[in-house]
Amino acid sequence: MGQIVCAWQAAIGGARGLRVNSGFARMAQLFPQYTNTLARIALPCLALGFSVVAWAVHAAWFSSYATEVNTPVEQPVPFSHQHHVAGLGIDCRYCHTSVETSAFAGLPPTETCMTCHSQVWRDAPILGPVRESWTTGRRLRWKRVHDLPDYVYFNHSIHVQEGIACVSCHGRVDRMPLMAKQHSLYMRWCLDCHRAPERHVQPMSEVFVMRDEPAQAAAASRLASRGELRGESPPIFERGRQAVREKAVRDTRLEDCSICHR
Amino acid sequence: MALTAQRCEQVTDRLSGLVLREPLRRGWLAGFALAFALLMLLNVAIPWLLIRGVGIWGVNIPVAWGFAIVNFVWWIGIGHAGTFISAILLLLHQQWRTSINRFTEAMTLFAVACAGLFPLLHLGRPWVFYWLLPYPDTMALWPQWRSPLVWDVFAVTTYLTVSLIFWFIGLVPDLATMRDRAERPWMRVVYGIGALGWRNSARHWKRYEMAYLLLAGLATPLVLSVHSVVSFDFAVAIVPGWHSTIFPPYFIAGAIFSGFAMVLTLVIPVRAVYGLRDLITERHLDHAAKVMLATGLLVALGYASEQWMTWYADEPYDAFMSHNRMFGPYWPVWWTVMACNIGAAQALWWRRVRTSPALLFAVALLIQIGMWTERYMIVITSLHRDFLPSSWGMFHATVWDWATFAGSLGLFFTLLFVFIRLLPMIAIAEMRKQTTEGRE
Amino acid sequence: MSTPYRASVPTPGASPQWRSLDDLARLEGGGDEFPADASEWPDALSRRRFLQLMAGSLALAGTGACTRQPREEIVPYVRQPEALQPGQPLYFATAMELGGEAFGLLVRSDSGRPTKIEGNPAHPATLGRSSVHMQAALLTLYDPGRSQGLMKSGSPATWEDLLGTLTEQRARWQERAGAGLRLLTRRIASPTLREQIARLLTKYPQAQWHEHDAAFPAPPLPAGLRLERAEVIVSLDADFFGSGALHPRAAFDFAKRRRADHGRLYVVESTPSLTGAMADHRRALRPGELADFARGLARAVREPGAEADPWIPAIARDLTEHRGRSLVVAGEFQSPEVQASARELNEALGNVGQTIDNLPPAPGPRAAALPELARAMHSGEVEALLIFGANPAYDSPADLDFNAALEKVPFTLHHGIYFDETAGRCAWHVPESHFLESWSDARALDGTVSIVQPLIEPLYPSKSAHELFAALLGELPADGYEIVRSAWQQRPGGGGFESAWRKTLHDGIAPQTGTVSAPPAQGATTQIPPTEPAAFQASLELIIRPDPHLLDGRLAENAWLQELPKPFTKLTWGNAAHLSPRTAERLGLAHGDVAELRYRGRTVRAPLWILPGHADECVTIHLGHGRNCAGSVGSGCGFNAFALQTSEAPWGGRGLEIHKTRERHVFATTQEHQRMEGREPVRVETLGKPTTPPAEAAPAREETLYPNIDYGRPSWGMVIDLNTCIGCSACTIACQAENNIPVVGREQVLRGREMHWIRVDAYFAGSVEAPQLLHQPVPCMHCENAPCEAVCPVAATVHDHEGLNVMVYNRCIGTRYCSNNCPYKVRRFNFLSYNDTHAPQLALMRNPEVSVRMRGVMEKCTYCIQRISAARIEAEKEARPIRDGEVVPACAQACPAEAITFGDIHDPESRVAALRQSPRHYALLAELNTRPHTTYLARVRNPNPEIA
Amino acid sequence: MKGRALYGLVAEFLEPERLLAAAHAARQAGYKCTDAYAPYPVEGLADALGMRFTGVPLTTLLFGIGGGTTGYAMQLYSAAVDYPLNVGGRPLNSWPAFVPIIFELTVLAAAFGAALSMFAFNGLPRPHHPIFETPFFRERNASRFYLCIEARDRKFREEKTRAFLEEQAPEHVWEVREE
Repeated sequence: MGQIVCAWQAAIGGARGLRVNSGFARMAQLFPQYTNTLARIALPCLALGFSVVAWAVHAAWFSSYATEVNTPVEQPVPFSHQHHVAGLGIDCRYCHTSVETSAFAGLPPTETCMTCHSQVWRDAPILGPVRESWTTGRRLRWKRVHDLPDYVYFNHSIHVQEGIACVSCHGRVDRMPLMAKQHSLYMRWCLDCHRAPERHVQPMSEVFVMRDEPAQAAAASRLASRGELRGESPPIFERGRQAVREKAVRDTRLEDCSICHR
Repeated sequence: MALTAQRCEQVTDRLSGLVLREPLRRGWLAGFALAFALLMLLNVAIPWLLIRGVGIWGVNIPVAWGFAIVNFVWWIGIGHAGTFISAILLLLHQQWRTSINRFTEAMTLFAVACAGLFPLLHLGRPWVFYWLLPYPDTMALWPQWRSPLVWDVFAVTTYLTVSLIFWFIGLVPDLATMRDRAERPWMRVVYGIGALGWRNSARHWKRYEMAYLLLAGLATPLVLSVHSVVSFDFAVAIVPGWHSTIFPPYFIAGAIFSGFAMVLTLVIPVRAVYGLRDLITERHLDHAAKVMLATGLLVALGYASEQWMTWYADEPYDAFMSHNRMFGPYWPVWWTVMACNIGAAQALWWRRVRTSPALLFAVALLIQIGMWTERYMIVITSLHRDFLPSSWGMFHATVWDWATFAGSLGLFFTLLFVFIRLLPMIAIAEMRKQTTEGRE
Repeated sequence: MSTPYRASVPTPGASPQWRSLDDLARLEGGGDEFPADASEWPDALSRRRFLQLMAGSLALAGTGACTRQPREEIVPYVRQPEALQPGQPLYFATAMELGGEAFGLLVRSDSGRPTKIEGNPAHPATLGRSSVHMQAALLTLYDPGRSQGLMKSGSPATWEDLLGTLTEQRARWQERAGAGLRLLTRRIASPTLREQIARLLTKYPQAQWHEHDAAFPAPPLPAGLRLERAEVIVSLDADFFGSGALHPRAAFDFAKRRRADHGRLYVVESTPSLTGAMADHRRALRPGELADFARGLARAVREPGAEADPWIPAIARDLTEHRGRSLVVAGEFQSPEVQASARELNEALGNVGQTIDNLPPAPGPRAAALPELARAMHSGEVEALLIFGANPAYDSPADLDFNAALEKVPFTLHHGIYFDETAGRCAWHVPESHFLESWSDARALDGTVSIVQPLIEPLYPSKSAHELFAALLGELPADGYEIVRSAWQQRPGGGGFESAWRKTLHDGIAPQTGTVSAPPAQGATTQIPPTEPAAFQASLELIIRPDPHLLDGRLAENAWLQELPKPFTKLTWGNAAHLSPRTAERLGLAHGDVAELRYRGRTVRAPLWILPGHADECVTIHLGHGRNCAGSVGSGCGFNAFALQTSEAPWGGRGLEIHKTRERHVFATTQEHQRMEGREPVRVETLGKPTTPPAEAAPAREETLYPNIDYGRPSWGMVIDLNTCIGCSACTIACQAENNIPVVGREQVLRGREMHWIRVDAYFAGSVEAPQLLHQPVPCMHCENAPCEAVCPVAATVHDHEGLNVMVYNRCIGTRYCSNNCPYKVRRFNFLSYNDTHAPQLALMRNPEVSVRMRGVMEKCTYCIQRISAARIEAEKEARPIRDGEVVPACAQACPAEAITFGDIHDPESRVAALRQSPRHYALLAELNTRPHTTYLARVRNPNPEIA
Repeated sequence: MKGRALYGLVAEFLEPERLLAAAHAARQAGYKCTDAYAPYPVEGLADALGMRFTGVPLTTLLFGIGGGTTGYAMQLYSAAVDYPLNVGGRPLNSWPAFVPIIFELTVLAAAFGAALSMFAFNGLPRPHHPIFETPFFRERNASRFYLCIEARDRKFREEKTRAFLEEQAPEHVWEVREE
């Protein structure tokens, strides 16, 4: 071993430019025993390391940090869907008026808030901004929670018309004190549904109802997430498929680029 | 002392000496400085390109591909000689390859590296180049496998990787020799790591030769495939002057043609400077020149058959295209190509030319210019006048086009100069074998 | 001059077609194929550069995807306007005025921002069609170069300051009864404004009103014409498609007749014009000869006899055979004599009231002309000059020396949308509100009146002409809305005013107005034209015309129009002196030479453009260029033709000399080569003759190695009728407005990087002396076997199930392979960041339904897929198929001649399907078997057997 | 040097023929755990030592086949199954267009197979090895020829083996000890 130590010292010395005596220079073993083990495990380690890094990047991409799933967003007014939807049982369309007719679901004007809050919680401090907006006429500035890239053209009205329930994308809003994304909104996620609408499409009566995605859809997405049942369609989808037929969804087109991108 | 050991000792000592004992020559320094300056030019051109966009080049509609693709094809072509020499000539038992294969393999690697640069740079959005690779992305999308550009990605990376493996395996025994002969311990450690503990064991040698032979067998179709795939970029398209079935063979011939030209332009000065005239002899130059002549004639055949097909098919667009190449606004390009690639190459019929380094050097240079211009002809003069006269246009190269090209030359030569300093440019072990067995 | 095309490449089997020479001119200009001038050097690190640098370094980090975009905000209303629904556009009827005529518009508003202009179907002047000028008006609204504040002698001032000064001025005018008070306007179409002027003139009797409109010496031609009724039309240099402003109505009516029984059009003109290109027989004559021709024609119709010119008796016979169904039109730039001959002919042929109406003049006072004003100013009689909209400092004849005269006027006020040459020389400048920002009204030439209603609050502290006038008169109300409204209240109108007002606003036209035909104007004074001085007899003739797009320069700041290729030459960002090949050869001039034009003692330097089909021995130059005070866009491109204009002969005359200089000019043109090279992209057939079989017929559908993919319904397709397309480029601008297409500037056009998704190709066929002028709009062909798709490495361009060739910008990595492989070269690439993302105004202008493309991605015509999606969604909501005609792309919607038809080619009932059955139907480059969904109908000629 | 386990006896030759002969002899004498060292691959030396097959070609073949199949599977799945897109009317499974990538992946995998198996079967990388303890081995292994009979050989007897080696007329016979 001692020999090795001075081999390295010499190596450093050599690096400093000292010339070392040739007797030493011709020392028998250049590398100590353990370097064999090192060398042997080096290659597998390299391969392993690479795959670990790749996996990590991939995981990060789909992590809730990147997708911001379940991370509530600070709002000027801490509006609670839980209270208004679950508590008071207000229908989605009361505030999101254009959801059935326009691409944009619509955010309520201050007026809408004031219809009630001119009567109830008249001087609750948290409603200060609302009252201020009402009196000054200055608009409220809400933070976007579901923000698609600008090159994606999502249209609420058609999805509602075809029987995609609010919960399918926005989750159980009625359990959210502060609004938070429920899905990554990645293209891959959109395609999951566009490739098999019958897993999510429901009769109109269900669309605005705040209950967990119907059993078949949940089951389906579970199966789908495990990459099973592409194409084939067990009976649990019958209801959905019927709805699809009624709605005449042209599912051949749902995978077209032009459906979302222009 | 017995002959074999003595010869081996001489060869080994001399060749390893080229790296271990060679002083820093002024010629080397000058060359390196020049190459490095050009490399710095590339260092300016690339950031500016990324900041402003490909618009800083002369490309436009209709000529949407410009220098980037010309240079890409040119470099890839040059990258062919190395593998050709080390793989195909190995299978053909051409002893003379031994003196130059290591050097030309290195050349191949660097040329392919330069080539690989351009397709990336010429993208409109280079920062998303990885969309060309298949991986599970958030968009659930894949590359479009029917596009020759995807084939390029695979072909070039494969070619680079395989050449690298081939080159490295060739190096291992020599690295061992360097390890054992280097004076400075730290150098011995460094070479030692590269040598992977090679100890000249007979059993190792056997597997080694087997693997080397297999790699040669693999590299041979590969080298032929790479330029075929590159030629598909054009042959698969419908542009008159691109859409041609003879492109693959004609591109491969051209590649080896220009590759050997580059080999000679490099080897002739090197053998002079490092006094290797006895190892890289007139005989080697002669052989290389003969290969050049042969491939040159193949290229000429390519041109000829292109013309003949145009005439025979009587396809109006092609007819116009070939006429336009000769007499259109870009006529100088076509005539330069003919003069250099067909004209200059004919000088190689004379042994005098083939064996005189100076003349050969000149011819090789001309051929390289000719082959670059040929790619210019194929890419630009085909695009600038295609189907609808209303969309015809012209291409004007900009300063940045030239800067990037010069920069790539800088990259190439910088790598080459470094290689000459750090690694044995002639395969020592193979020379040992040849000097001892070669004489029987 | 002819040497270059003699030396040019002869094509195997080329029909006697030949080429324009700009590519050779470029070669000569650029020398070899690597000219230094094409180099691209870094310029100073401007803010924009810096941002790009940031973007670049991001790119370097390769973190295009890793960076999280900043959190967006949603800002709802406090009180939401009813009718307005976020995400759904609204449409409002309004009108714009040009050359004293009203053009009714329908404007789309996206969340309070006007984003697209269309014609109003109810309006007689537009009939729902539109023109380049109507489309481009949108950019003017958002143009960052607009005048943004009130100025007093070059420094900012307030409206109150002005009011103060005006009260003083009023006092002075009062005591002198308005003596020395002069008013200068362009042609005015607003009744309310005319009333205000009338009030001013009654209040100050001595005051005088002058009218100066360099682009519209007379009202736009077509208003009185009934082209759809005319079977034989003779145009004496009358460009009723393109004179002054392109007139949608003319093209519309003409196309109607063409579709019906084609009819026959003779055009005799000096400079190739859009109208000339549509002619069945076109004759290029210099203005002098043209007058003789007109005289001869009139004579031949009066008493048929021997004529030197074989054309004359033939045309005369054709005319007399179609009494009451024929029409002779003289150009508004022609001498009174030619006008007279035309009038005489129409009366003789009994066309008046049949194919041509005499329109009643607008009510109210008459205005005097500019020369009188200039004289008065020079003689110091003028104390106060109020200029409304006009820009005489630039667009007045040189001999008036208006600028010097302006010095002599103590009080000058300029009201205009730009701070232009005149504004800079006036004491006061008041920014004018754009018509989309202000209330007004406008009268079409047939009397139809529309209300001009704003769609957006003024972007800058600007005033409408009405408001400024109210201030001048010290009247109330001072607010534009009140002014217009009260003016309308005073007019006689049946029923309750409120309902009528609302209805007018909604429909865009006032009920019971318009189509009032006046009695034939009798005894029109045929005055003898000024005889040319003997000195000029032998010399060249100069022809001065307004620019087809920039008019008299009032639109020079509109980048869309600057970059819109001019007819035939496809020239952008500048003008040229046009002359015929033969004349150029005689004078030893080459295309691209810069020459000195000397005309009656004045001189300009102009680059020469050798234009086939131009009359010999005369030179045409266009006004509207060479402005030096037109902002970053308009300043300093082209030369100023007003320098040669004289008030006695404003539209040119004899006495021109050309002196070649050593200098050469490289034109920024979008089409360098105009010979068809025997490839027949445009097919021409002769009426009645059996259709000529195409050179290479398209392979049969089963001739393919690929599976025949059966596109269901709808499968979108487009048919373009080359027989009615007049080549006006309205489609190009409409597309640019609808699809957020950027302008790239002269330097980039020179590099061949223009971005227009639909271009209008121009070809010259036939002999050099009398070429046939052909147009061809070329959008994406949406090929079924698209060559572009197969070569894209990332599937950024693929087919969808509706037969569209879709381009996914956000997937594109910019290899540009698709463009190389596109035989039609309709793909456009963002070589640099062309979209100005920094001017907030332009952000307002953009169509929210279309992605704004970033640097490094390919783009192309999408068939206005945003409109298709909208229609699809509506249809699916109602669970019905999309109706034929429900989807109308911007180009088709704008096309004044309805030459573009769009629809489902697999729907046997649809109009496109029907057109695809026509014997004239053909596909461009069909022999490549790309199976395009955009196809064409061949051009048809109806020659007079007696001629040719 | 004493007190360390004996690794083997090493005979040093100047000529390949001698080594070859010695190797044959050793084999005749029934020595199994032998190895030879030569500055370059000497024809038939490994066979003389009784080396049967290398295993490299087979691995290469398997890797190659593997690469090719993955190549085709990947393209077929992504283009025809996972996201079928109509690309210019081409068939979803445009196998002719898939050939280039299949080929490239075959070659790539095979090349890795050849290289990796060569190193793996050779037990490389192995920077430390007793043979380096042979005196002057480093100076001479690039020019001289060695035959090593390892101590772990069942027939290895130090004196007898040394005697046997001496019979082969080497330059030297070294005894090499493990570290």
